[in-house]
Parts: sequence; C-alpha cells; structure tokens
Amino acid sequence: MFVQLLFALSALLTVGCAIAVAVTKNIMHSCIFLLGSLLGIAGLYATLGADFVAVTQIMVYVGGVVILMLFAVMLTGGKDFVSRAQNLLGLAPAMGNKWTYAIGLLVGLVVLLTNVKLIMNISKAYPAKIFGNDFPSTVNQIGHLLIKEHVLAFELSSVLLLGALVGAAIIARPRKQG
Amino acid sequence: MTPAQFDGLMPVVIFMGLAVLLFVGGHFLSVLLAPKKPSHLKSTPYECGEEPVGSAWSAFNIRFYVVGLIFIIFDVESVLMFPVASIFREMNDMGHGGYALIILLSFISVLIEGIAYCWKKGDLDWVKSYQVSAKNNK
Amino acid sequence: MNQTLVSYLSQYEFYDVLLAVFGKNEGLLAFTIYLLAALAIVGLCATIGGLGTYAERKISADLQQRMGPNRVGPYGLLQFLADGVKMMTKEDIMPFTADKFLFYLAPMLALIGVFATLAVLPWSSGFMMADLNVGVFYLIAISSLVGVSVFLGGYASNSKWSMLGGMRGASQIISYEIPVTISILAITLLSGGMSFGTILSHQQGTPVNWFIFHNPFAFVAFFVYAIGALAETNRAPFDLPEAESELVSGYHTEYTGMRFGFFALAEYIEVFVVCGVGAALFLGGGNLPFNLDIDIIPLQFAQVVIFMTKALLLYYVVIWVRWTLPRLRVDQLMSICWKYLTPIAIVNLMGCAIWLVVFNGKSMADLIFGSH
Amino acid sequence: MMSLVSYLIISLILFIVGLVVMIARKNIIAILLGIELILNAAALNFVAYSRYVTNNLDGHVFSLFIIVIAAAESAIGLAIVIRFFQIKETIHVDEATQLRN
Amino acid sequence: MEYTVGNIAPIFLSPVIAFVINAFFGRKLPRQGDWLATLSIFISFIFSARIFGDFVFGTFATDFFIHKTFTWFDLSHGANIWKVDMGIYIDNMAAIMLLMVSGVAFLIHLFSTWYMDHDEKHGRFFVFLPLFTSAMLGLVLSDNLFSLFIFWEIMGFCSYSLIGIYNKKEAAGDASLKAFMTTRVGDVFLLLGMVAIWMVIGSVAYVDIYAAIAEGKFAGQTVIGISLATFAGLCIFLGGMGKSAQFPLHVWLPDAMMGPTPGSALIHAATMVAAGVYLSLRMYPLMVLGDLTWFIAVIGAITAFGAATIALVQTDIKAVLAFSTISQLGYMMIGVGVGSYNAAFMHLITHAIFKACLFLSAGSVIHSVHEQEMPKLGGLRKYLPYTHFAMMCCTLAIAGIPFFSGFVSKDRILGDALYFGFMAGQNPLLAIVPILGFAGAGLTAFYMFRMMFLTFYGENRMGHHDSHGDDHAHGDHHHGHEIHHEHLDARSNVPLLILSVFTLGVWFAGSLTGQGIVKVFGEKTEWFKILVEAPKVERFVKHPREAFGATDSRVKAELPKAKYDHQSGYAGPNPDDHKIHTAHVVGAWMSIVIAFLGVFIAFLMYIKKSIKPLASMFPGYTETLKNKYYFDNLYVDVIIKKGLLGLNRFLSWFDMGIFDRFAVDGWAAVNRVLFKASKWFDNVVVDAIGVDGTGVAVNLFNLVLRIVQSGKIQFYFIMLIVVLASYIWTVNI
Repeated sequence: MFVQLLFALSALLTVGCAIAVAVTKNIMHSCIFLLGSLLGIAGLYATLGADFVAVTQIMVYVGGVVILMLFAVMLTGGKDFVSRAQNLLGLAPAMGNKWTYAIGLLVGLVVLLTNVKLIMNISKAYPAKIFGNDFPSTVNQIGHLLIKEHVLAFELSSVLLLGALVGAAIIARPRKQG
Repeated sequence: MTPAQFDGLMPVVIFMGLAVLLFVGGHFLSVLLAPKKPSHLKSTPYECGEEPVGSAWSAFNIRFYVVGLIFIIFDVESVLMFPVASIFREMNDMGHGGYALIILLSFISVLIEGIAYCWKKGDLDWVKSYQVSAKNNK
Repeated sequence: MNQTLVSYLSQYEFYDVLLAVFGKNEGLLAFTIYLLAALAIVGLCATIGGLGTYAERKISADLQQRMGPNRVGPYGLLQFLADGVKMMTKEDIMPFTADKFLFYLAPMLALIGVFATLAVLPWSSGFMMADLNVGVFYLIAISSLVGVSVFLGGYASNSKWSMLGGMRGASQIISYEIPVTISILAITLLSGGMSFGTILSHQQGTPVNWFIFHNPFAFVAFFVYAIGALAETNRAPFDLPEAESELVSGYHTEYTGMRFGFFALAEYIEVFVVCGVGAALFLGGGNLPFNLDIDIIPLQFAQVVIFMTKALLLYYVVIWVRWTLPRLRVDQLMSICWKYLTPIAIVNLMGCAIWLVVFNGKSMADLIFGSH
Repeated sequence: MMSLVSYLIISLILFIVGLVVMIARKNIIAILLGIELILNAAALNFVAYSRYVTNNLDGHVFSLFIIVIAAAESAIGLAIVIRFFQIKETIHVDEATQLRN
Repeated sequence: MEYTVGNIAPIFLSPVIAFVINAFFGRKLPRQGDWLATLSIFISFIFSARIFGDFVFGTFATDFFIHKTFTWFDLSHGANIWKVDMGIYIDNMAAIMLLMVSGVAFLIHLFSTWYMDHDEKHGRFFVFLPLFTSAMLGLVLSDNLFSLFIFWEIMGFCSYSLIGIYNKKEAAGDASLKAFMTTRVGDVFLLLGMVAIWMVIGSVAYVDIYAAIAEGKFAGQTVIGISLATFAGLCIFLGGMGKSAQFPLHVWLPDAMMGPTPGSALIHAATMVAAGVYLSLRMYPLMVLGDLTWFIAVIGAITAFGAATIALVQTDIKAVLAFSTISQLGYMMIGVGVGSYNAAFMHLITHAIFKACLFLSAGSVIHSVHEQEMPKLGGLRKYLPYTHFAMMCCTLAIAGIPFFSGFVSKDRILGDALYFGFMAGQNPLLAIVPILGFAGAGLTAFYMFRMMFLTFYGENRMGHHDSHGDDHAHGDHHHGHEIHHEHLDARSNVPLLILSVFTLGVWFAGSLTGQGIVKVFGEKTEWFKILVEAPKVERFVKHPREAFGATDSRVKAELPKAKYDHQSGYAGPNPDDHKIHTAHVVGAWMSIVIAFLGVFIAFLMYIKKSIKPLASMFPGYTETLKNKYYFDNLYVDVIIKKGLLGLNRFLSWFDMGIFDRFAVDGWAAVNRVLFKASKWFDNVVVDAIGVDGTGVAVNLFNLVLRIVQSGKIQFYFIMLIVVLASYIWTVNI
C-alpha cells in the first residue's frame, strides 16, 4: 500500500513537474521544476527497489546538475535576458512561441503514436505484476558488478569525467577577451 | 520477516511531508498573526537605504561555474566509489583485497589527476583568476 | 531493509496488541508509529534548534564575559520561545522585484532537505527511524537540497546582497561537500556498508573501537569531516554567505518573519544533524561502552542519551569555534577546501583502503591489544 | 497500478516533454533541460526493465552510467553555453551559426 | 606452440602503452620518450616474429588460423540474437602482415629518432606514431569489420594529426583536413557496406561472412535494385579506395606529404594506405560473389597508370614518391581485381618494404640538405653513399628489374592481368587493364630513375636557388652546399640498409625472378605462394572458434608438400593452366623489356642528355600533369564552390522558407523567397547547367544529402526523431 502511494506521489511529481518545465516561460522556474521532476524520478527508482540509483539521482542531479544549471543561468544573465538580435533577425523568442510549441507537440505526437505501438506489445508480453515488498540491498550487488563485470566501464568513466573536467575547465576558464 | 521491513522508506516520506506541513502551517499561522501593512518602501530590496539600482539578476563571475564544475565531477566520482567502498571490506575478507585496492586506487588516481590539473591551471585559486582577468582587461 | 523503529518494536508483545487495535493493518500501524516518532523527533529537534540559539547567545556571552539573555524564564531559557512567537507575528515582507514562486519555495526546500536527513539519524540501535542501506549516502545527497535553497533564497530576493550571498553560499556548500563525502567514503570503506546500522555495529564496545581510532587516516578524516561540515552548514568561521559585516545578512537579507524563521530553524537543525552524524560515524554513536547482552527499552533510551551527549558536545564545539575564530576570506575559503581538505581527504581514503588490505581489516586497537 | 507499462508510460511522457522542450525552446540551457529529461526517461526505462524483465542489476548499472554521462555532458554543455554567451552575448540557439556557411 | 591472448595481445598493447605514457608524460621523459615508442614497437616485433615463425617455418597447415572471440555486448532477447563479438583472427596473411608492419614500423621509429631529433614536434610525433602502429596492428589482428573500422578510424585520425603536425603552417592544416575529409567519403561507404552485411547475416566477422557466402545467404538479397553482395562489396571497396587513395579519391595522398617524412614512410607508404588493399583482400570472396573484380581491376589500372603519368613531371622528391605510391597501390588493386590474390598481397608486402625505404632515403636526403626540389639537388651520390645505395636498391625493386622483389610481385600481377585481359574470355574492353598496367610499369621505371638521376647523379646544383623548373640540368658548379654529414649516423643508415636487403626478390620467391625462370632455391622456398591464398569459404561454415582466454592446443598439421604448382600459379587440374603459364612467361619478358626501356630512356634524358626532356616534348600535356589532371581544381572549384556554396544559398532559403517561415513577416518572407529563388535559379540552374554539367550532377546529388544541413540543431533533432519513428513503424517489432 505504501509503495503504491509512493509510486503515485512520485509519478505525479515527475509528470507534473516535467510538464511545468515545458510550459513555464521562466528559465529559472524551469530549472526548479526539473529538480522536482528529478526528485520524482528518484522516488520512482525507490519504488523499483533501486535504492542506490535513487540516491545517486538525488546526489548527482539535485546536488550537482541542477545547481550547475542554476549557476549557468545566472552566468548568462539570469531570466531577464533577452536575445540581443531577437527583433533584428526575426528569431523566435528564447523560450519559444506558439509555432515552435506546435512543431514540438507535433513531433511529440509522432513519438507518442510510435511508442503506443511498442507499449501495446509490451503490455501484452508483461502483464501487470505486483512484486512483494522485498527490496534487497542493491548496493553490494552494484559494487560487485562495478568491479567485476563492468570494471572497464567503471575505470573508463573516471577517465571520461577527467576529460569532461579538463575540457569544460578549458572552455569555461576566464581568459583574455579577444 | 518482520512486519516493518517493507516500508523503511516510510519515515523519509513522512519527514518530507512534515517539512511541507510545517512550512504551510507556519505560513498559515503567520498569515493569521502577522500584521499586513504593505508599503512600497518596505518592499524595495535592501540596498543600504539607497534606491535600488537595476536588477540583481545580472551576469555573474565565471569562477562560480568553474567551482561548480569541479564539484560535479568529484561528486559523480564519489558516487561511483560508494558501491565499491561498500564491498571493499567484503572483498578483502574474501581474499580479493589486492584486486579491489588496485581498482580503487587507479580510479582515485584519475581523480587526483583532475584536481592536480585544476590546481596547476589556477582554477582552484579564487583570487588568481580574478587578477588574471583584471590584468587581461587592461 | 535493516532494523527500523517498527521492526524493533515488533519484537515486544505490546506490538501485537497494537496490531489488533489497528485491525491487523500493519501498514497503518507502522505509519502511526512512524508519524508519532517523527513528530517527537521534529519537536525534539526544533527544541534543540531553538535551544541552540539560546545556547549560542549564552556561550558567546560567556566567552565575551557578558550576561546573555536572562529575562525570559529562568536564566533566559525561554528566550527561544519568545523569539519564535516574535517571528510568527512579524510582518511578512516580500520585495516587489522578487521572484515570488521561488521566494516561497526556498525556505521549504531548506526544511525538506534538513528534515529528510532526520529520518536516518541513528538515535539508538533500536530507535532508528529508517536504517536505509544507503544511509550515509542518502544523507549527503538529500542535504544538498539545502545548497539549492540557499541559492534560490539569494536569487529570488533579487537583492544584490542576497544574490551575492546565495552564490557564495551555494558554491561554498557544494565545494565542502567534496571533502565531507570523501571522508565519509573512508568510513564506508572501513565499515563495509553505508547503513548506519552497519557502521555502528563495527564500533561497539570501548572507545578504542570507534572509527576515529581505527587508524591514523580515519583520525585525520574526522577532522576533515568536522571542518567540512562546519563549512557546509555555513557556520563561522565559514559563514561567508551570511557575513553580517560584508553582505548585510547574506542570502536571507530580504526574508522576514516566519520564512526567516524557517531558514534559521533549518540551519540550526542541520548543525545538530551534522554533529549527530559525526558522532555516529566517528565516535561510536549511541553504542554503550559495555555489552550487556540484553535488549530492553531503557537501554535504548540510554543509547539515545549517549548519542545526544556526543552530538551536543560537538554542538558545543561548533559554537565555541564560532565565537573564537575570525571569519575567513573568500579566497582562503576556497583554497582550504580544494587545496587542503580535498587532497587530505583523498589521501585518507587511499590510506584507509591500503590499511584495510595490509592489516587485513584490523584496527589499531586490535593490533595493539591483540584481536579479540 | 504498478507494472512495467506504468513506468514505461511515465518515461514516455518524460521523453515527449523533453522532446517538446528541446524543440520548442530556443534557449540553449532550456534545451539542455530537455536533454536531461530525455536521459532520465531512458534511465528510468533501464531500471524498470531490470526489475520487471531481466531480474538482474545490469539495468541499475546502466542507469548509473547514464547519470554519470549526463553529469559530464551537462558540465561540458553548460561550459560551452557560458563561453558562447561571453562571445556572442546571447544564448539563443539560432544564433549559433558559425559553422553553417 | 601454444597461443593464448597473453602472447598475442602484447603485439597490440605495447604500442598502446607507449602511446599512453608518451601522451601524458612524454615531455618529462628523456628524449621525450622516443626510445619508449621504439622499444614498444620492438616488443611487438618480437611477438609478431614468433607468430610468423610458427606460421611460416613451423608445422602449421596452409589454412590454419587462430580465431579467438569474446562477446563485446549482447542485447539478445529471446530468439532475437543481437550480439557483437570482438576477437583476434590470425591466418597466414595476418601473420605475414604483422611481421611486416611491426618490422617496418620499428625501423621507421628507429630512423625517426634521428630524423625528428631537435625538432619542435619531436614529442608529439612520438605520441602519434606508436598509436598509429598499434591501430594498424590492431587492424590486422581484428577478426571483424567492426573492430577493423575502429582501428581504421584511429589510423585516419593519426594520419590527420601527423600530416598537420606542423600546425603553424597553414598548408599543413589544409592538407590534413583534405586527407581527413577525403578518406571520410570512403569510410561512410565502408560503414554502409558493413550495415548491408549486418542486415543479411547479423554479424560482420570475417568468418561469418565467408560462411554466409558459402551457405549462399546472399543469394536473392537485393538492395535498391542491385544484388546485396554487389552493393556491400562495392561499398567496402569504396572504403578501401578512400584509404588506399584510388582514383578518384586519390587527391589527398600527395598533399599528405606535408607531414614529417618518416611519418609519410610509415603511414602514407607502407601501412595505412595498404589497409585498403588489405581490406579488399579480406573481403575478396565477397568481391567475387558480387562480380566486382573487373571494376576493381579497372579502377586499379586507371590509378596505376594515371598516377604514374603525374609522377613523371613532379619535381618534389616526396611528390614523386607519393604518386608512385598511388600507382603501386593501383597495381595491388589490379592484382585483387584480376584474381591474383597472392601476388597482390605479395606486392603489398614488397611495396611496403621498398617504399618505406625510399621514403626514409628521401627523408635522409631532405634532412641532410634541407631541400626537396629535385632540380635543386644532384650529385649527392658522393655525399650520401649509404642513402644512395639503399635508394638504388629500392628503385631497382620498384622499377621491376629482375632479382628484386618488385619484379617478383608486380610481374605476377601483370602476368595475371595479361591473362585476365586477353585470354580469359572476358569483355574485350578489359584489355585496358593489362595495357595500362604495362604502360604504367614502363613509366614507373622511367620516373623512378629520373628521380635517382636528378638526385644522386649529375652535377650538384645545391645553392643554385634560382634554377627554374624541371629538367634544366645545366646548373652551375656551385659547391657551397651544406650537406650535414655529421647528422647521418647509424640510426639513419641501419634501417635503410636493413630495408634495402629485403628488396631482393629471393626472400619472397624461391626463384630469383619469381617466374620459374631461374630457380635457385627450388620450389620449397615458395613459401609465399603456398601460404597465401584466397580464403576458401566452404571451410568456414563450421569454423573453430575459441574463447578469448583459451589456450590454443589443436594439433598442427604438416605443411602440404608441393601443393602449389608454381608453373601454373593455380593448384589442381585447371584447363587454363597452360594459358596462365604462357601469360606469365610472356608478361615477365614483356615487363623486363619495358622496365629496361624505361630506365634506358631516363638514362638518355638525364645522364646523357641526348634526348630532350619530357616537358619540352609535350608542353600542354605537361601542364595538365603538373596540375594533376586538374582533380584538385575540379573538387575545389566545381564541387565545393559551385555545388556546395550554391547549394548553401539554396538551403538558407530552404531554412527560412520551410522552418522559420512563421517567424518572419509575411511580406518580407514573400520578398525574400522570391529574391532567394531567383538567386538560386541564377546560381544553381543557370550557372551550373550553363557552365558545367558536372556541377549540376553534383548539385543534384548534394541536394539530397544536404537538404537536412540547415544548421539548426533542433531541425536535426526533428529529423532524427522522424527517422527513428519511421524505422519503428516500418520494422515489425
């Protein structure tokens, strides 16, 4: 019962905040709604028994990515920023207008229809199954997977992150104005 | 199986709910109790008594971003290290301690490279980058 | 899942009675127990937070040879209640330039982030609300909401002082999260698990079994943790985000009344939480120094008392430090984090790993006194 | 209520919303937000499949790496955005046209 | 002998390790880590030599091979097998190739330690060189097209980096980009070919492809109206064309000489450019199945002859060698095309050795006198005796003089080509293959000796800097040259001498000439012919496949005795044996005559000066040759300027019109559309059709390709989604 409740809450949070991300005109609010959506996804992970992934989601996204995005919004002028050449080049406004949304929704519809086909098949193949509330610890298993089967990915991800760090630091470093 | 095993997550949700409740309740109380005498002067942002000039939402210094950047990389690396650290003792007891140690150390050594790089390039210096940009602006 | 409050209570007969009262609905019973316990804990923590303000003033007065609050109640003990009432009855002002939605949201995020950490705080071996398998990790993760709230608080006010304080605060909190996380990682390594239950079960018995004395690296890691935690909670000497003499009041300059109260409450409870976590991770938590082989509820309360004592001692140290040391400059702040604490923490982590392998998991005490 | 399909539907909604955000918005940071949503939809699918279909934890590890890569990607992406802003003083995606001609 | 991953992997891994160390710590190491790179290649060489020894001198059967695989990832679900294997595949060809690559690479590394000494890019050079070598070795070791493609791209990247290593020079940057882009054209096709193969058999491993061919899985499969085998083979061959610089994708190789000479020696002469040929050889059964061999032969012949003609007038010593490389690669392709499998591969090996040596010699010359324009050189014989010796050996080899390796391999190819063109009952038009082949052989002898004579003989023209143009060998007697004798040391000479020893034909064929004319060692030493043969696809149907970590413990069979009838070139009873033999003998004599004729004309022109130089004989044609048949101009002026830029204007209209129409004012949009349309009409229709038909064809082709290149990421994204959605709708999941 509790798990169902958690699922409902998380799903509501996820979907509601995700839609809010799409409709709000304020990039700052968008970021915060994204945070809500990501928290909801963490909740969904928890209902799936993926406690470690759930907490990782919170740690990396809430603690890292969202803060970084908030910083980036601030560093690029905050929400009041208006495209410099907006009216000169006739570009769409930064947060979109009805036309861009129309295109987006159209493509979204295409994806929806496409996926409905897939999900129909899946729902036949995997009917609803209620698991017991057995949530075994995933941490140890993930640890074993990480240093045995996926050890290469594990080590390479550190190299990837190093590369990301170096690359982003080079890009973002204050430098002479050319 | 003890009955409470299924909802270890319940307290987490309850506490979060309590936080929201407390917030809403506190607001409610404050609305009930607090006086409401709004005036323009009261609701101007504080700027040492002067008239506020412009918006505070302007472009900030990029140093903040560099710090955030280093943070997120380290954050992610520590996330990946947590499961390995959790099973480290177990591996050691099973006699694979050396293997786990090598895996962990090689992971950490890459981490150290990252911090060494940033250190050397002055990304960790709050003031230096400031001076550099000041010098370059001349 | 490991031991929780409900699973602990379920071994007693009265649990079955309660179960019967609740019509065999275990979920509802568990919910009720948890809710009551949570209310108790929140009340306790709110009191501790409130008393924290009082203690802060009293101790600072003591250090500065003043009297401190002494009018409300005996020794001014009820000062915090008076403060609370004052906050509730103050007018709620919001700058007209503010981002209203975020202005409301920021204190709530701070509250959520802090309250959610209470769920895993190990009061005693039995009275643990939730002993998640990812306990410590969860604690670190969810408390990063506070960083977001500090940033948002600063941003939403649309005041320059707030903004500066918010940016500083957020970058300071996230920076110091790294040494803290890596120190905790070292403890995870030593205990072989992230849940507080596992961590505490490795520290039973006399103080030599505490993780702080497990090996020299862990000893250093404790101080890294302490300094980092101090900075993460924006306490002096790391209180740059709210530095009165520089930034008026930092990110909550524009906050008044109840919402300021929430920020303050969150901050004080967070200080208590990090003290508690430090006590649990490094100082043996609520473990009794002797093993009685019996498990009765009074002993659990004794554990709670021990845990609280350790945590409050650390709390005292935090206040003491605040009124003793001067504030750092912002560049010193960053260089301490990235050039001292983080490398030291990484070395500690590597040292702990190597110690574990070389000495096959034995602590210093085991090596000196022989394994038991 | 909780079945594989319900998770898939949630992730589908997330994906579509991310898609709409990516297409409708002209602000590069907003586009990155859309990418995050899409990545999360994928990661959620992995975990759901790992619980309902494969019964092992490979899906967890996959979503772990997705999260890792998403973090790296957003770090780099935002750095580029900031740099772009410093050069062009805009973060409008249609003005990123140096490579077009 | 037991084969485990442990004694195969070091071949690939040791250069990788050297690369990693040099990349990160190279500057800290003494001599910037060049010794480390060299050492790592030497380790590869040792391990390769062991495998080579076992395969060639050991007791392995002709068709023995090692195949170790592991599953890289497995996305199979239920009955749908969807997994990708990676692995090691070593057969005789790979064993020989491994030895050649590692040996040549080692000598070139050794040479480079001398050549790149005190060069500002010394460290960087020794980062990319081991990476390249490891990729090439990995390519040879890989058991499937997929990993081959990965290494292929790594090599492309190294090539790009080494061409543009002097990144301060704009020309170097342009050349590297050109090389990169041109080979990319081929790579796209290679990828397409892989996809086509994957569609049929669900794997891209060589053995699976062979087995599928044997089982007839390709039968009846078509794509866009042509047989799938043809399509896949063509795509893969186009990939090889890009890498092996075959006409018309040859334009990048001459420019690639911007890089340091040893790099050119390794990458653009010995190994990487041969990878295309190697790929074609590996996919030979597919080419046969797809009936593509004639096409390959024709392309090869055009390349071989065309490049040889261009080489006639080049004045830059490296440019001559570059065009001769293209030409020789053309010969290899002829070999593949005319069914001369083993001769094509032999030519790959012999060419790698003598061309590496030629490049190193050229490098030695350039490094010593700091001059690479041949009209400004001359008479260097006295100053660079070792270089002269080595270069002369190689020139003799490439010119097809008997007793040298080039003669053995090239003339086998030409013999088969002769049979293919005249006697095999093919389309008579295919007689162009042997005709162009023999003509090219004569030209090769001529231009190579022209290079030798201009560089090493005659008067020294050093210091005569205003000498204008080619072939005016009347230079004044200025001996104030600056030849750096002291720079030459063992590290430069020893690799040259070692390589020049292997230009002798006797190493590759039992007889000195390779045609059974002068038998010295008898038939037993015809190891090359015995060991290398086109894959017999039938035996791969149930091939042995080992786990990656397994130790090889199969019983090795004896080398078959005289299985190869070297008189005919083909085993078993073949009614055409006699004809083939005739063709070979005729071909051998013809090419001897032609080669000596070429040498003789060169002698007359450049030593005796009794014949007027070429330029004065055909001035107009020379101009065309100097401009390399205007191929660069064609690509730049017509395709890029007219096609792409004109198209860009059209596309900018397309952007505005289709995608952003709602964003612009209606009246302005109408105006703009009219304006752009008329501009487009002007630029594309009038200009292109009126001016140049090719332009229009290219435009039409590009129109399809570039219609999506709007430069708006969101538009790309929409396209991606639409394509994915249509894929899901069309594929029945």
